[in-house]
Amino acid sequence: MSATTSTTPPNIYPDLYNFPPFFTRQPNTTTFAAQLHAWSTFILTYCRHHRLFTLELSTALDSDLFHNKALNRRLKPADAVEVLEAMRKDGLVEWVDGATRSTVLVYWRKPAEWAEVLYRWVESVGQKGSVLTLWELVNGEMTEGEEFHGMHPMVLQSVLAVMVKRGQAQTIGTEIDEMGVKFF
Amino acid sequence: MSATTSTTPPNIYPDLYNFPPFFTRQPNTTTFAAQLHAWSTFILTYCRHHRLFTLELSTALDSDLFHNKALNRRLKPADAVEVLEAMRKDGLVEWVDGATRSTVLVYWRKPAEWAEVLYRWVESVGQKGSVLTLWELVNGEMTEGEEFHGMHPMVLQSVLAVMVKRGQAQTIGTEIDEMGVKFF
Amino acid sequence: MQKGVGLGALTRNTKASQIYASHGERIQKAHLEELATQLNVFQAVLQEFARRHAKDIRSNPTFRAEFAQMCSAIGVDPLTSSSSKKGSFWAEMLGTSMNDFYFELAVRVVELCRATREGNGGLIAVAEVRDRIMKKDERTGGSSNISEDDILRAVESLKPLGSGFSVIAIGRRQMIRSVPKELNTDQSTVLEVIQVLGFVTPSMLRANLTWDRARVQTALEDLLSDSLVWVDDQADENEYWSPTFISQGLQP
Amino acid sequence: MLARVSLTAANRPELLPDESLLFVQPNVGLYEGKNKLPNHQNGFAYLTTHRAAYVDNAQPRKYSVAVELKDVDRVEPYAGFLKSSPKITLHLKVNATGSASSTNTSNIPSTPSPTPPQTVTWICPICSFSNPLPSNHVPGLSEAPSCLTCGIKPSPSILTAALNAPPPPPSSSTCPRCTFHNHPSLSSCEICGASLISTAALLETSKIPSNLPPPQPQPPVSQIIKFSFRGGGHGSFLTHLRSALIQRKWLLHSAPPIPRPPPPLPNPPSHASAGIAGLESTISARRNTAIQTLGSGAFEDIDSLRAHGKDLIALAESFKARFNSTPGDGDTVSSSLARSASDITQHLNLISKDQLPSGDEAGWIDELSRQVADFLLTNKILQREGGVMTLIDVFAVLNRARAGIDLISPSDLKKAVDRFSALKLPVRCKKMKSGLVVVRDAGRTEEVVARQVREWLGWDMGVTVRDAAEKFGWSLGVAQEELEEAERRGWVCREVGIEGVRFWGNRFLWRRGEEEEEGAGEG
Repeated sequence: MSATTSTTPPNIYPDLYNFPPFFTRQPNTTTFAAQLHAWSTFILTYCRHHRLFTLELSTALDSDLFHNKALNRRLKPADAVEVLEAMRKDGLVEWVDGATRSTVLVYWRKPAEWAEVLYRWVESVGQKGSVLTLWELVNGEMTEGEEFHGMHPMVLQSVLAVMVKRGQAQTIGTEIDEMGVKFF
Repeated sequence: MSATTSTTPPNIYPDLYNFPPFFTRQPNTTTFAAQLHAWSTFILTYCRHHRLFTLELSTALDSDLFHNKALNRRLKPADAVEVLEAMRKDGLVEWVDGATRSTVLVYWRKPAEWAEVLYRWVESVGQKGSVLTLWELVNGEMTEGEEFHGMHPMVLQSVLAVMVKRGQAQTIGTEIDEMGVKFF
Repeated sequence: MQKGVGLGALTRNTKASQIYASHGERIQKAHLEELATQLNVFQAVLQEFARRHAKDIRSNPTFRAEFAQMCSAIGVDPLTSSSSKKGSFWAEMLGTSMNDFYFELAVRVVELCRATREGNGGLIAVAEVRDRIMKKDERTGGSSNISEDDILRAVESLKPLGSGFSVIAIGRRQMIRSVPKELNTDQSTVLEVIQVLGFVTPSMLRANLTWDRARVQTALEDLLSDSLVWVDDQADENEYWSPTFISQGLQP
Repeated sequence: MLARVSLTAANRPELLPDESLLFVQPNVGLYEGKNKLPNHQNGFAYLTTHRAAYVDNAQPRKYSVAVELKDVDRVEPYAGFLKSSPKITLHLKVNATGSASSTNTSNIPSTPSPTPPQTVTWICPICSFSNPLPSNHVPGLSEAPSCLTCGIKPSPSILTAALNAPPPPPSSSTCPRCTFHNHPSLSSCEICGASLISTAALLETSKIPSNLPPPQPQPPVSQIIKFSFRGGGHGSFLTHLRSALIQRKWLLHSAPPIPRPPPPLPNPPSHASAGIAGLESTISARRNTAIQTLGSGAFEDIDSLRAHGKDLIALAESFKARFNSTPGDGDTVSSSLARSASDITQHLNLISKDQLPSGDEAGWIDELSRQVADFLLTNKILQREGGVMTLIDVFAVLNRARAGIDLISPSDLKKAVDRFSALKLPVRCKKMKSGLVVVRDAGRTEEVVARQVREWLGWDMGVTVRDAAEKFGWSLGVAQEELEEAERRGWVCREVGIEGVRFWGNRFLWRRGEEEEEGAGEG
């Protein structure tokens, strides 16, 4: 997924975005299934475009993701939670805190895919065998401009878990902010 | 049918009342026949319990007779008319006005049975040979507490017609509100 | 598609008729022979033309419609079997360009209807089907030029496969119905009213159609239950929108 | 030399990885040498790039055999004469017969034992020519072979006498190449030095006490397989066969086949395209006649043709209208138009109902029917769709798989699926009560499916069409149909609300315990 935005900004808003009933939870099960699918795709595209690894529900509800100012229509909080809950079941999002359900990690790209991107980067910069702290990995200058720069630590965790399973890396330490990782 | 209410109020709602398809006109003929029968029994039981001689369709459609609020399911107006029409063919109900079909007389007790109840009352209070106005008969204090108290005038008419045929009574006058009846 | 216009139908009628009134016969016969030869000539012309202009037939929608009409007028039904076993030049020639074109289009229409069925309840405007297929072609580099008539002909060609796809008119718009369930009259009337603004409210219906409250509610509930409309409850009165307006984008 | 053929679910030859089907021809019979092969007289001939196979109509599983094209030495067509139908004779290579017979033992079901064919000779009473008795001749069962020189069939007694006459002792081993009778103990021929080992090896087996008659020396005559075409089509079969023999695709076969899933069904040739060459020749021939008839106005572009076309359509329409309106159309008049009409359709060779060339169309539809069955079964498409698909979806999937070349028309597909039961294929096409036409596994009747739905619903579960589609793997259209089928049987009832339609176990007709035992499902 080339992160570079092409000349004309790709229209990330689906046709449905300008269709007022899109913001009302449809009573009919079949229609609701189509609505759910449309919202799920839209949320992923929106986050990918804005490179958002997490969505904080309350702010999102006012952002143009869930609120179409032109039509003066917004998705109700309860309905937004229902959409995100459905996406969680499909493994597309993850509640940061299952209880509060206030913020969600958005896997607009699967951890497995991220693992490949990361591994390709490690090879390209020859960091094999060296140890890096998680912080450095996603916020250090050397990863400036990389796609995974600014990745949310929890997302990074699940990505590294995949790499560990594949034997491409080994995490060191337990405290989340001092953890390091050694790539092979 | 003993009209006396037993200690716990009898459950007049059939178990089908909580079965959502009960409120949908069934396309399968055999199933629909069973559905019709169930509705017919329920309407008679409901009216008998509430001692309703007439059913005004529009109000009934919002009452718990045709609208199960818990299930948020209601019988469609057209389907209710179809049920009542079927009951009319079985002589269980009568449209007050065949054209508008807005209100229906409910014979939760056959006119013939009412005739016997009335006749037994006339004998018990020794009113044989005396003349009573129809109004007196169903609204006067003396018939307070009797089953037929508050009977709808049209229902009373058909009951008296049965008694005249049996030679148990003779109606006097023609205007419905000043009509009188002489019992033998 | 043999609507009885073609020669197949001609042969069937002729068997049933009796001897022609004598004085007109000679002229009739002459005229007839002249027509027969003309038909032969014309058929050869069509054949030669079809061979040389296969690409144009495929790309030019207006001519394709006329070509199909010409074929059916002289008894050639472009959509009949393209089994073309004995290598007859015509069926083969047509087989490769026209027939395949309509069958391929029919396949894409079937797939599109199936994909959008959940969102529109199996009722989609022919114009929308055309736009979506054309947009998809542009995206994949193709530059197909498809007319609404082609889409109708493609749906028509599905007839032998049993009920399922039919074309119905809602107001002036041709719609494709990909679900066997018919619409009742109230549903169609309401859908027609919706076409004006894209949505409708109960009060609008009561005003325009002078229906009572119960009838309006039943009609709208029927439409909802068949997933033919979406409801918007954030306006002051519930608005019922038709999905056909999704793809057209509502900004002025 | 005739190897058994493994068949797909729809009784069509299973193709090797890089083998592709070239031509299929119905009602064909097989001859081995001069004599008809019993049980191989009515079937389909399948010509592929590697083999010429015969699949019997009556019992495909038992009587389907094939000749490897690499064994074919030369091909000899015979155009047929009076009663005898046209044939194509395949002369198999001599050494091939040896190797062929040793590699895939010729296990024509009728031959009693797999030993190499030993020739018993019978002497024809009329011309006293000693004819070789075919190895698979079973006295009494197969008809008597006719004499090679005078063509008269001997009486069965002569044949039986020849069979049980004591075969001559192995006086000498004739050399397979120069037929010189060498001394039995020699290992190679004195004259041409050809190895006699194959016969020598046979000699050893003779030591094993077995009731087999002592083996005869290997005759040098080459094996002959004849395809007899009783339904025509031998012309195109021949051209395909010749081109296959030239291209020799089987040589690539020797390369180790890369293990990959069986290739999607090879795009079956439409019978018409007798090779690109064939197409070119018909087009050019056609072109000349067209130009001559056109004479002057050869139309160059669209508009002129359209102009001409318009008034001609009007002409045809008006004439037809007038034609119908005038009651007294003369027989002679109408018949001549009918004739010209039929000429045109004849010329255009379009299938119109009354002129259906019976043989070929049926053959094509049967073949298409088998292809569709194979397509749905081998690629597990039907299985993935829960065993039931709407015919419209079959049309879409089938033609999508053919990627736009030589698509199957809806009317052809309908004819093909209607042939499923007649061809005893494991799929069925059924028009449901609602009018929806579905294709489904043969075993899966409505009764079976409706019962499954009822058991799944049980007593107090309401399901939507989507739930059913997910549960049984059906498409939405099929799920709706199956639920409505169960409803028609009175086992299921429906709840309609703005949420949509939900189906429930039918409590109107069944009490809670009742539906377990098999109450009669009326409705």
